[in-house]
Amino acid sequence: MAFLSTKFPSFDKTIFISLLVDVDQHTLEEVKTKLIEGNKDYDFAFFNTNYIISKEHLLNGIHRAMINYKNGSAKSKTLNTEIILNMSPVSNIMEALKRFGIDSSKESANLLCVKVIDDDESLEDINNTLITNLGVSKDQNVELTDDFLLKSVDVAKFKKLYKLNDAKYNDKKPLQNQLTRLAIGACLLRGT
Amino acid sequence: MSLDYKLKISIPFENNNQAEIAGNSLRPDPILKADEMTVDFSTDNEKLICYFQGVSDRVIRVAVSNVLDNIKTIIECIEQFEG
Amino acid sequence: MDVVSQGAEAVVFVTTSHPYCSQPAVENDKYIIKYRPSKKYRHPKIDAQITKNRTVGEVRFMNKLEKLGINSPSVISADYVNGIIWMEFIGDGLPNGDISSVKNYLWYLEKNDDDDGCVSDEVQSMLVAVGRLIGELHANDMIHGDLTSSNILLNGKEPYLIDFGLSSISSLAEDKAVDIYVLERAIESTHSVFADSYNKWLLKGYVQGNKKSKEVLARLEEVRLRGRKRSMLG
Amino acid sequence: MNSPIAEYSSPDINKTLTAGDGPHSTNGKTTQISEFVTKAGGEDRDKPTEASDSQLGQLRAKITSLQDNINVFLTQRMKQVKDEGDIERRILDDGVDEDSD
Amino acid sequence: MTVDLDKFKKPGKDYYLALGLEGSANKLGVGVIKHNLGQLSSENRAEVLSNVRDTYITPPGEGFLPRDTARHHRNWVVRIIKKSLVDAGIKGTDLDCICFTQGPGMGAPLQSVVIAARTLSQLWKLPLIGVNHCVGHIEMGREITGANNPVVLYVSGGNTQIIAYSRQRYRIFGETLDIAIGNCLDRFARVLKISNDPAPGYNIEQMAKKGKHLVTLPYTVKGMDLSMAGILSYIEVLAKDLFSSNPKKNKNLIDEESGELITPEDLCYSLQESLFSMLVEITERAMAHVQSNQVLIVGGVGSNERLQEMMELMVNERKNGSIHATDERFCIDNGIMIAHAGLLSYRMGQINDLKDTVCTQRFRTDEVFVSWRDD
Repeated sequence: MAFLSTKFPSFDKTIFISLLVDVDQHTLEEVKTKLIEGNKDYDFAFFNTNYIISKEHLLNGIHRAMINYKNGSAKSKTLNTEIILNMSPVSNIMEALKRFGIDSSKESANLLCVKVIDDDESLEDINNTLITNLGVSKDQNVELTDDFLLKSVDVAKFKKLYKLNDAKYNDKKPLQNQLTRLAIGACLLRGT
Repeated sequence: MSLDYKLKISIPFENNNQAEIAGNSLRPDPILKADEMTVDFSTDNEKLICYFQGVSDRVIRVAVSNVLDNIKTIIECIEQFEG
Repeated sequence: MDVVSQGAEAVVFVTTSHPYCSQPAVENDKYIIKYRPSKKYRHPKIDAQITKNRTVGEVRFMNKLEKLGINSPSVISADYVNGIIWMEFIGDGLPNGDISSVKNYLWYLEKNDDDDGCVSDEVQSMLVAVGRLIGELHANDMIHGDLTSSNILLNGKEPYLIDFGLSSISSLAEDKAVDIYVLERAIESTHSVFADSYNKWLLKGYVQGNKKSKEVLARLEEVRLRGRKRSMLG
Repeated sequence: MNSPIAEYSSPDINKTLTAGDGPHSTNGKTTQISEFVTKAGGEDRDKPTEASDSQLGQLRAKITSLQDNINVFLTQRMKQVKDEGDIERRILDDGVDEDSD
Repeated sequence: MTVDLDKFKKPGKDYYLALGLEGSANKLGVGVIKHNLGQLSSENRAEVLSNVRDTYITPPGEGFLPRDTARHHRNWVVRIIKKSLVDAGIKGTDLDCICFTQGPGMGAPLQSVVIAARTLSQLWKLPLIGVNHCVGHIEMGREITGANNPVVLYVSGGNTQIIAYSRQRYRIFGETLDIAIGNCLDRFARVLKISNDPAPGYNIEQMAKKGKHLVTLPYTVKGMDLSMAGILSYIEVLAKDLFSSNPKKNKNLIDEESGELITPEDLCYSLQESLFSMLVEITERAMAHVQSNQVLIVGGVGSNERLQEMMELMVNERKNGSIHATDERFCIDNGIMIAHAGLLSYRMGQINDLKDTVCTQRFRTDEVFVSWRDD
């Protein structure tokens, strides 16, 4: 059983993040369908892990989405979609969903599930229900780490998406850190 | 260029002191287009003599009219505030 | 959360609490929050527009600097509507507790050192490095817009640029010259005794940092002249 | 009482200019406000004070007359130079109208 | 302040009297000021004995030309001096010195006034003191308001500067990069054919009070400097489009929120709001930069109530902030400020020989050595 939870100092909500690895294509398709139907059990922001470089990168997207919701400047209908949009460097929602949302193009893919919840909800219950609903094994639920994320990202594609090919990199600093900083910058500037 | 155009104006004040005051008030200001003209102020008893020499009537005209304007201010000052 | 500085435009806080991440990819474990409060004197429409434009502009500029590897703090987050930027903490304290801005450093020397100390080799190499940094900025067509000795921080001996609320992008020599002119004047008014040396060193560094400095320096002459001419009318 | 007087000399003529016979006033013809001001509906409220009967007052009025005469004379001379120049140029250029001004 | 201001006092006389003559732009001003011996302080204020002014006013849509302005000054200067002496109840020979504006300003008007100063100096055998016009504004503002060491916003027809004192100079921290604020307002007034009586800026201010809708205009602040030429050309185009005499060319501009038509009053309002926001912003920047909490507004535009109000709102949000402004007697160019600043110079022994009384159009505020302060 593995999930992350965190709180942002300026918000009363809890952020729930759970990683499911090697989820099969069929299940992924089903999650998509339920999402479109608006099934309450699937009220998560679902991500693939191809373009998330670090936890900080992901957390920034969530944080920004919450700020936008608070300010009334959100561009999408739900907070979950807003979170996905805020991971993207471009303003097109369909494009953001394609890059960051559920990837059912292959036989299996990682599925990162994010939910912003009220304080009194039980995180364990949420995680259990999620695993049960998706019908995945508990072994597929692993802890989200920066090492895991770095390995699942194709750096060349990542740089292309965030337009970071012309950036100057410092050999003395970890690449993941540098990409995190640059990607966050690009996300913050989306649509400005 | 030679300063072939000349105008000498003689202004009769009441006395030499007034003429001196006028000359002193006029003298500090530099002449515009100094390479094209000269102006000299001197006194002859009660008279103030203003001597303009320039390369053309044009340069003299502007300077003369301005000096005469100033002399009128000086006279008005002396008349109202002397003694 | 402590107030570091209360500038004209923004209040700057330092905090140990990151807005969203417990292990961020920055070196310092302190963070800066820059807040542009709404100004009551401005019409609300002008106020909202300026707050948003300046905040967005600053984030965009900092991101560009990060990409170019030019010394400046890294952005952590931003709230444009409320005029808030979270960023990396830069700099260390001077012996008197003040922040290590170039201004404070030079003032500290003026108070605690003799005249030689104010124009030492160390000061010279620091200001040459500052000039070089500005040169690099301009070489990339980036205009700071508000260069003063308080808007350059020293992290050890490395100068870092901060405060990009008035920044812009321009390739015009005029804009670069005005940028330098603003700094020159700030140095003259803030560090008047040694201003001539300081400005000379800054320009020395500038030439090193910007390979195309010739046109800018020629323009700078014109801008200075214009500055003197502007006092024509009462 | 003496009057102000001006002696003019140039390569072509010499001339003595005086204030004339009067009456003299401080409100000179050649020292009026710019034409555009009155054309735009402005009135001239900045006329000089009138001359008193004192010697200095009369001197000020006479200088104004002399100033008018000098200004008119020199302006006339300038115009003449220009006209002569224009004729000369027309002859030399043989009808080619070049805008040299 | 530890400067001795009485090194040159006259035996048996416990006060000083100075005449000031100002004519650097379209105002001709003459005033008499009195200082008692000793430091000026809240208990020992300078005393204004007279302050007379006459303004050269042009028809709507027209600016003032140096030639006509000089003519105005020349033809009025003796009458105004006379009135000033009568108001003060003194004779010329009671004075200690004669002070005149040496610059900056328009050449011909300056010269038409200094001629009178030189003549009086000889008639009454008094020293002449050439005064920097901007320093005159600053010193008079300090004296009238009691602001000790303020950041000075100097806003007039020809000048827009942020000034602060440091080491015996009034140093310019920020200024306009192109046109002056007063010039900007005057030129806008000409487009709308707003009356120049008593002043175009005053009439814009009255119209702005009736404005309701804000039109977004460019906003250009560079550090502590600002630029106004862009705003002017932008709003000139708007105004010409809106109120063209050719009905075919008339383009209506509509306020987005209310759907109402934009009026000339709205444009005056928008122009003031934008320009003054910039002025207040750079003033606040300078205050933060020199760590001061006092603001003094001087110069003709300084009498604008909206500018003063905005400045006050800014200052109130700063710790121990205080704002100081003078009314139009002292804000608008006047002779008394020249008398006051000149008398300070005189008391420090700074006087001009006749040959050094040439006026100069260019005369930077920071060229003046402020001998009477050493704080």
